[in-house]
Amino acid sequence: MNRLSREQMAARVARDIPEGAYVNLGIGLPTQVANHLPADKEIFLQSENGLLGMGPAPAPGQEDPDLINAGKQPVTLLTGGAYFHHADSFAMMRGGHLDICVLGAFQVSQHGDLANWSTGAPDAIPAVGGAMDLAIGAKQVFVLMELLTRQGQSKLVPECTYPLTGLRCVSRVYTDVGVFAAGADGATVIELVEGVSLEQVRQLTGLPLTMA
Amino acid sequence: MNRLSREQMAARVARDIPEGAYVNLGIGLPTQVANHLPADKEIFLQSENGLLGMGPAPAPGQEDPDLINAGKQPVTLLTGGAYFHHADSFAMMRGGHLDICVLGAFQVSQHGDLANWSTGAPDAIPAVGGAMDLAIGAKQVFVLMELLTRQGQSKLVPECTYPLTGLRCVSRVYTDVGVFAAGADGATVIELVEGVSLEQVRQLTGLPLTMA
Amino acid sequence: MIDKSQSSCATAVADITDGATVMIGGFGTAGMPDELIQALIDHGARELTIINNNAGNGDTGLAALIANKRVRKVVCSFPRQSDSWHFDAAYQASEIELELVPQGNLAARIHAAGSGLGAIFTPTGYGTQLAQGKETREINGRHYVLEYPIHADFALIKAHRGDRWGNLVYRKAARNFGPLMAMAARCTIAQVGELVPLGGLDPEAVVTPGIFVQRVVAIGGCGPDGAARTTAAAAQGEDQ
Amino acid sequence: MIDKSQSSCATAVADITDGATVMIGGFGTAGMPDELIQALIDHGARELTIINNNAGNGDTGLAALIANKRVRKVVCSFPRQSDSWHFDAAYQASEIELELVPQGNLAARIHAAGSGLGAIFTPTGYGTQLAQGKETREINGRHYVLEYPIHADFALIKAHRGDRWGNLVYRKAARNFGPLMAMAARCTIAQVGELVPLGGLDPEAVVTPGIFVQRVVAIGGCGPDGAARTTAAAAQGEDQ
Repeated sequence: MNRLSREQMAARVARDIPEGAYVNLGIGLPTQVANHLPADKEIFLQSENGLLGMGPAPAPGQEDPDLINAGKQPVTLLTGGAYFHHADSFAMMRGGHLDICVLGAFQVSQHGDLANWSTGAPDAIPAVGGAMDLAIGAKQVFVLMELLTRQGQSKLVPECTYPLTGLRCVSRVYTDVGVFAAGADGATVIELVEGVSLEQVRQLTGLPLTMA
Repeated sequence: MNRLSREQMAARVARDIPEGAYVNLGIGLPTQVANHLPADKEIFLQSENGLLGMGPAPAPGQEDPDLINAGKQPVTLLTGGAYFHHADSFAMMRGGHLDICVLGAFQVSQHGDLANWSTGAPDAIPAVGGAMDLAIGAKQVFVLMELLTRQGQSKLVPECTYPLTGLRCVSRVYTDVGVFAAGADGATVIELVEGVSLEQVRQLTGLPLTMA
Repeated sequence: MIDKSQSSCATAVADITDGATVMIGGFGTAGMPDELIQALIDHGARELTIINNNAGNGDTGLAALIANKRVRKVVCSFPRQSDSWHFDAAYQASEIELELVPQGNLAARIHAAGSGLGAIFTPTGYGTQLAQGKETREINGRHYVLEYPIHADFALIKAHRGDRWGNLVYRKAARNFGPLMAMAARCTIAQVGELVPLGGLDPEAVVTPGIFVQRVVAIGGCGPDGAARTTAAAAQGEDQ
Repeated sequence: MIDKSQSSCATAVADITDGATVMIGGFGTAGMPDELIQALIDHGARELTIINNNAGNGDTGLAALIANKRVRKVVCSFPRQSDSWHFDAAYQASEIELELVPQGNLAARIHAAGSGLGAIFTPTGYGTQLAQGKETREINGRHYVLEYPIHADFALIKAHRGDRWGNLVYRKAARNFGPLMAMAARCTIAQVGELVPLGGLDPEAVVTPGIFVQRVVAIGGCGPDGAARTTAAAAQGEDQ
């Protein structure tokens, strides 16, 4: 079956981010979405640790330990950006001021429940960071993930079995085989990668998917 | 009976404000306390509208409409002062960061209840401003008022009859005849103006006052 | 390119509808966005709910809005002033509704709205008339009143300088409620004394980041010519 | 004259007792007050409850405090990192307690403490394990969890510049939790890269006004000589 590379997945999400959007990109693959945003459009990246107007990684040797992103990687600030403290930063999220956040996930339910902070393994050290705030705060929550685990199980599920990050919060799921919408009436298919059939994703997910 | 002038009353309160104190002075007579603070001590005046390190009135012609105090009178900012927004300003009060506020009052109960925002007159337009925040927020609330109304009634009372500003919040009452402490066990006399007797203030107030 | 600057105050307020809830910045006249308010008067929206610390001073700004009978209700902490005659008259004539809120609760409720909180237990007002009928709770030996966020459809605020992304800095005590209201309104319109090029504001000193501001109008543009005033630098290439 | 500057980090942290609750600024290593933490390690206080976004990185700062077994409990949002080995070991050995708080709740609860709120209804965490057993409420169709303020005995924070009244400005993303923690602790101790004379900070750009800061120490003073570093101007008369 035809599948998008991780690079292509990131580029696909980037296509759906309009000019002027205030966007938070989660740690990991979502961070790579920034590399695919069109250079001729102004899109505002927010970082939970107090940046708005976050720019790309600095040139080698130009790293500043005080200028990092949520993943603690060195970044830059665009001309016109601003710094602020954590209460203001999370007010942006929780107060509904962000247009879009892009998050990774362990599981997304057909109704938009998100599980992305814990696998529930008994001896694991839990860590949540800003995931729960982003999940419930942004106007639209996009999940970016491979549809299947390495073991071949669908991560788009009827109900999440992993500990939840937020309830009914995900609007779209961007995967390597297609883009899905989640919602009260269940998941639908927005688009499929060329060569992937509706029947295939129904079988992979076990969900009664229809085209949106 | 010997009585302090309003000027002397303001000066008396000023004597009890130690160096380094963060202080908010209410509108009216309390504002005049600033004129009596010792010039050789650093005392930090806070104004509810977003000033810390408020200085004296500007020289004539130097007024700035953007630099006013809570009473909307022109003021200055000391070197080392700062501006901030209303949430931060009231966090200073409500979060217990102010050492002292000095407020006027219609009535103070022997237990420290304060009534200073409304006489309850049915046709009056109510206005409260920051009085309730100051009353419950500052570590010490000093009231500065004449002991008696123009009609000769004590404003230090067994129980307030006017609408309350705050419960059990006043620690000291500075008046034209003496200084009183209020508290759970009732009011006591801290000092009396020379020539005023304990018996006299007992009669004026109708309270079983004792020396503190 | 994202340019939030507006050609005039009239354009900036054009979609404020009758019955809208409008926050207006300012403490007395400091920080009051007079030109935006005048544009709102000219625009004609009625039955407004206004949130401001006061209820107008003198004959301009919010006072003029009230005098023109555009205000159904005022939410404020301190309406009664020596020069609040327009509000006083409307109130005494029962033409205007008043919700009196202690100033710190006003600030905290606006901040709560901007920050996404559902409600806050605040210490102010407990045991007073202004908390009557409200839920209370004792927490760690102190008494609190449950207060709800105050949201608005629009915020009209005044800042000192702004850029086309909506970043703002204020001037002295004119800052007051501006940064809070910007967070709490669906659409925040800022009048600025000067529109500066992108990068003209120190990123360490920006008080209101652009995410909280939808429209910026330079007050020069509210004068007779109707054109927005910008610095010469802004008119030139700012991204050089 | 009020001078909050301290001669050394050791002096600044000398009264932190065993069992104290200590907020430590920083997001990862940005804004982490390493020199103050080292002074706290040297000082010897034990059984500390630490509030920080993380649980230490590498072998210095908070990680060193944990490695030295001074920490009874960590309240944080994101302990698990590639270089959090000292926390990981202590946690796996059940030598340290963890209270995991979503980052926005952490910020809001610290802010609530500094602002005098009794509790807040926050949207984050509703329906998740991290809200288990907590009071919830539906307000205007949204679900919220009741969360309580987080206070501390001390806050150790890092700022860029400060003055003798305790006014602070920060540097870039090293600001993060510093301004909030300064509000929420009984005693806030700020290490600054530079102690500037009064007036050396723009009053429009002060991020933490001095009322929230009890002690300031220039980090030059935490070096081998033990003397606080100040600018030449600060050493001269600043009130001229």
